[in-house]
Amino acid sequence: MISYAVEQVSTYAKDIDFLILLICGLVGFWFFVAEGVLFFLIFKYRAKEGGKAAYMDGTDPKHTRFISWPHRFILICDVVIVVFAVKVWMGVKQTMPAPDQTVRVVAQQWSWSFQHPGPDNKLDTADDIKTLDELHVVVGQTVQFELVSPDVIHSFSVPVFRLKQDVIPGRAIKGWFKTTQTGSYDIQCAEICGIGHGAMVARIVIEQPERYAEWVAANVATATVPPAPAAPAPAPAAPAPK
Amino acid sequence: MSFAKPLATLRTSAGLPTGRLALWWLLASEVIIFGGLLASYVMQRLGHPEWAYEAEHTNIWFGAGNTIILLTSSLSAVLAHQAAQTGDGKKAARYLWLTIGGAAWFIVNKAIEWTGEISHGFTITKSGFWSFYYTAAGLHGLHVIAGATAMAIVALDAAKNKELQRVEYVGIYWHLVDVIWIFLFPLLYIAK
Amino acid sequence: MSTHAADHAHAPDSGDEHEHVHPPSFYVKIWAILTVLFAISVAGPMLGVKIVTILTAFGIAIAKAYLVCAYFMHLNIQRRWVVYLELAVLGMVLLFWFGVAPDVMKHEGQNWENVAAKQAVERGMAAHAAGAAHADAPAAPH
Amino acid sequence: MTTTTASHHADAHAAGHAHDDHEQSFFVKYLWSTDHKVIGFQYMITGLLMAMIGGYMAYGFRMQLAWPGEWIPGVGFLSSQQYNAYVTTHGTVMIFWFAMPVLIAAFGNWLIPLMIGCDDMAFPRINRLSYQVFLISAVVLIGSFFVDGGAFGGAWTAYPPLSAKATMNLSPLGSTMWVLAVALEFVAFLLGGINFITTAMNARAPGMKMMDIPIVVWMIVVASILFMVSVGPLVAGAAMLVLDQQLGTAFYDPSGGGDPILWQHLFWFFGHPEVYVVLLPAMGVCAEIITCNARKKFFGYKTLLYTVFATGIISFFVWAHHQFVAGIDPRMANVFTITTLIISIPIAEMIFLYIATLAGGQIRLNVPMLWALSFVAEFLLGGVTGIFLGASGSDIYFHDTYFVIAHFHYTFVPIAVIACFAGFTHWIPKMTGKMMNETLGKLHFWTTIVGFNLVFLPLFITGMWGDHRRIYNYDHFPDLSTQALQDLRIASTVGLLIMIAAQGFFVWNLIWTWKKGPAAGNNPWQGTTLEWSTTSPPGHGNFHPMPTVYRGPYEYSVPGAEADFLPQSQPPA
Repeated sequence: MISYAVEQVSTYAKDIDFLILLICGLVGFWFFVAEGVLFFLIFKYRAKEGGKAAYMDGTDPKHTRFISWPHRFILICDVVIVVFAVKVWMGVKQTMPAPDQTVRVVAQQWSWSFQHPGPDNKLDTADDIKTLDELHVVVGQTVQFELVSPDVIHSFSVPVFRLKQDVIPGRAIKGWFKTTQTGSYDIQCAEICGIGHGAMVARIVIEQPERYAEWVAANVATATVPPAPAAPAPAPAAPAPK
Repeated sequence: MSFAKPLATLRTSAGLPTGRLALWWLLASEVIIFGGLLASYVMQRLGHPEWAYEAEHTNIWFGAGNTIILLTSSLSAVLAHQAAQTGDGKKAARYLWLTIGGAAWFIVNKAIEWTGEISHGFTITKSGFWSFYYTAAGLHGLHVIAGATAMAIVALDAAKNKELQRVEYVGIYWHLVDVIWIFLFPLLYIAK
Repeated sequence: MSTHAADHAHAPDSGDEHEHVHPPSFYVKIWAILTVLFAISVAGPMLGVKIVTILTAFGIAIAKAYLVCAYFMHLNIQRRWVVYLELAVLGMVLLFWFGVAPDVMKHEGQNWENVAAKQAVERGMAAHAAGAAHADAPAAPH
Repeated sequence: MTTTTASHHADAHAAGHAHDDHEQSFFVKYLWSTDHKVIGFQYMITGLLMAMIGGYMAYGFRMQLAWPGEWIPGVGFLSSQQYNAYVTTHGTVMIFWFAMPVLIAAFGNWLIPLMIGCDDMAFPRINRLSYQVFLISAVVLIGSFFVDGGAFGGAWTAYPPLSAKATMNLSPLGSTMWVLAVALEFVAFLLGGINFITTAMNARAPGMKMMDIPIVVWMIVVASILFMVSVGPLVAGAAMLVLDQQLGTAFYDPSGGGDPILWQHLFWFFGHPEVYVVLLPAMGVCAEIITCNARKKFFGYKTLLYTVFATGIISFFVWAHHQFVAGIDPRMANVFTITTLIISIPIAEMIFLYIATLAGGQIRLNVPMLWALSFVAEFLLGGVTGIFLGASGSDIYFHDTYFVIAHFHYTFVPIAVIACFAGFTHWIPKMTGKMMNETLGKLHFWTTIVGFNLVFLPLFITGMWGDHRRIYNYDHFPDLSTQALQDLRIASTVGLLIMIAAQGFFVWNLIWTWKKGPAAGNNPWQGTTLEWSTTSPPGHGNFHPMPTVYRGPYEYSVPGAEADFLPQSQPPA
């Protein structure tokens, strides 16, 4: 349904799509049943010359069972949805698989900057590669990201991953994804962040390991100035721009 | 402007006078306004141990003095109600004016206290504690002023033996202002 | 026009306290109790024991609030649902507290960390330590 | 029964005052009145005017989305700052200045005193004050468009630090005026709400027991209670936000030790019950219309009340489902998923009861009934799509996409527009004494419904395909600037143009009704509730003499009775 227009590029994309499809089936069934009954009743009981309406107050079990039984089924549907929703949620947001690579995502008004770990695959070292509006990852690797913002709330949204997480200034929020195919896709800001919100877009470039290595090699030479202290600063994510 | 009370005001299907009924609902909304503010304060306070050092700079004696003023003014408010119950509007009005005096004294105390604190650099922007301190106490102070104004209006009527049931209503409102302070006092002054 | 008269006309179903006119001395007694409680709440922290401070400050605040609500506001002879109404509203405040505290009171949780708040705490503690080293240290905060 | 005698005593007491203010000037009669019917009209007219403003905003930004960057007739070029301001104001206006005043305040003012059989609200002057404060709040909001920096553009949720710092939202005055306007509006509705609750509790006609109160009155009262209990923390929060904006405190500013998440909680603790605050009166309005036009008792009056109470209580436990991906602890999301799906149970029960009420009826498809039935039909779609958003797993994808927009417009348009027109067409004969035109009414109904579905059905699809909210130009997003998506956006805009044009029929109908509407008579719909037993329009004091209630509110088609309806105030034979 969604994959028709938006590819599934992360490992959990198909879980989320399945959950959506499941909910769609369950609530779709109830929706069409309810609408069907509604229109049928409107048609069947339209006013007729000399007709008289029934007098019932809705306490007779003969009548209320038409409501109470569907109601129990709805309860069961709810339980099914909760179970699957929580399962998907825990898989996406509450687990943290061991990462192959860690990146830092800085969302600011109104662009994205990304801090790649560089050749040594460690963040906050001298060979980090910082890019603007372009995130490079290796296909098939588990990437852990850390979201920080120096100004207002943004939201890190990658539709092809089915992933979304708000970036809260002052907080460092972690998440993960594991890509399944190469390509280049949108990263969008999904939380209003000021006048440039409508243009706050970046691209994620998912590459084969060789291409990624080439990219790293080409960029590490021109990498930005090394961060001042070798020891990790108490908070690299320090928000407060003075 | 003459205003004839409609029948709707006089009916009592729920079993208590309309004014008092509305007042309980008003109190409920006040409780949740202050409740939301104080809940926000308490959770931040528990998360920020350094606020305790800021709280040391509050003057417990001003807080204590204001507590005793409000407790006593609550007594005079309830005595006004008692007088109104016995139909003595003049006495009720006198007690109400006494309560208003308490409110005025409270505000004067507050003004002196805040002037001192602000002049020592403890302004509303100094830290989170002071922001909450001024916001909570300020919101409470607005209620003190509003309550005193309402009492003045009621006292003028009560002195002419009119609308005596209102003496009870402003009294209840005043007790709420008192109760809020009873919680603000330990939250802002004592807990350090 | 006197509504008061109308009120009295159907006093039987308009709350009961019209039949419970306490003498002024009753209220003065309550006030005296309140004053004593108040004195304890101010004296409590002077012992400098944290648990005593918490108990005297907030336990006594609740006791005082109960006395004022019950006897000054006459909630003790008010219709019961009024008491339940106010308690339900307090319950909502608690609900709010428990819903929000995991995010705001705590400075870290699953996969997130409130860096700014931790820094603020550190800054505040450091500033205090520096200040305490300067002047004669006041009694350690509880 | 002492209450009855007491009330009769009071009735006699007030009778002398019923007619002491004749010969009023225009100002006193229409702008300074304490009469609940006039205040109801004030709220209704102000609400509809504000809806026009909100609709104009919608027109502006939908045109921009369909044809980005082009000159828009009647608006001009829309900058991204203006676009944000339009989006923000549209949301704020439609909820706080259209849905609430029309559904709670206008219908509450019109119906509560009439339906419970008394002459006015319990506190007429507070009622007037409430409207005046509301009017000021509307003026402040509109005024924010004309100050330096323009209107606030940080979305109706106003998440700080964007809303708190002028350096970030670039509207130093507009943002503060927005908060003040919203806070004033809250004050107005707190005053109004306490008035509604007190009136319905205390001012009922003799003989009207709790279970004889018409459903719409119950609903407005429960909605007022929900509003009152939920809005408190946000009132405090708004004060804190203004201090952040103007004095530079740091309640929500992380660099000063504050926490932006706190506002989100304060806001949604109010924001979610707010949905039910406007939903319940709308459902009440439709319940009245459906029972009357199906000529049938409501199916399960008490069951409905229980589901309403259950909904009201559970609605306080679900707020954080708006924040699943907004930075709350992920463990909390599981709790809120469960509570959110629980709330579907009473809501589904409510809808079932409405549908069941139709079974065995004699359904008259007049204009109010068409609106009321379409409310149920359309709201169903809004309701079921909410499950996608309440379930945490799928909300990761759907959060802040156009799917959300389509979902909540399928709840809010039935609530604010459809139920508003349902109630308006049902009760305007009572309030003005004139019948509206059925043909124009049906034209208005069908064009509006077609337009409405054309606006929002495509948005479900664009949302599923990844369109995010509050973006003024999708050309910047390579994945979103496809022709298929753009066609859907254009379809949606065309739908909006149809929906706006459809309101021409409504205006035409109003003018027709005003000029040559036939007299309505006391009871044009053969209703049973008390308002139909007095004159149309009701005079000052509403009832002469005051009614006494003998039976429940929906005694239609009672076996053995002559007419197919038994008014509440008709003494037993």
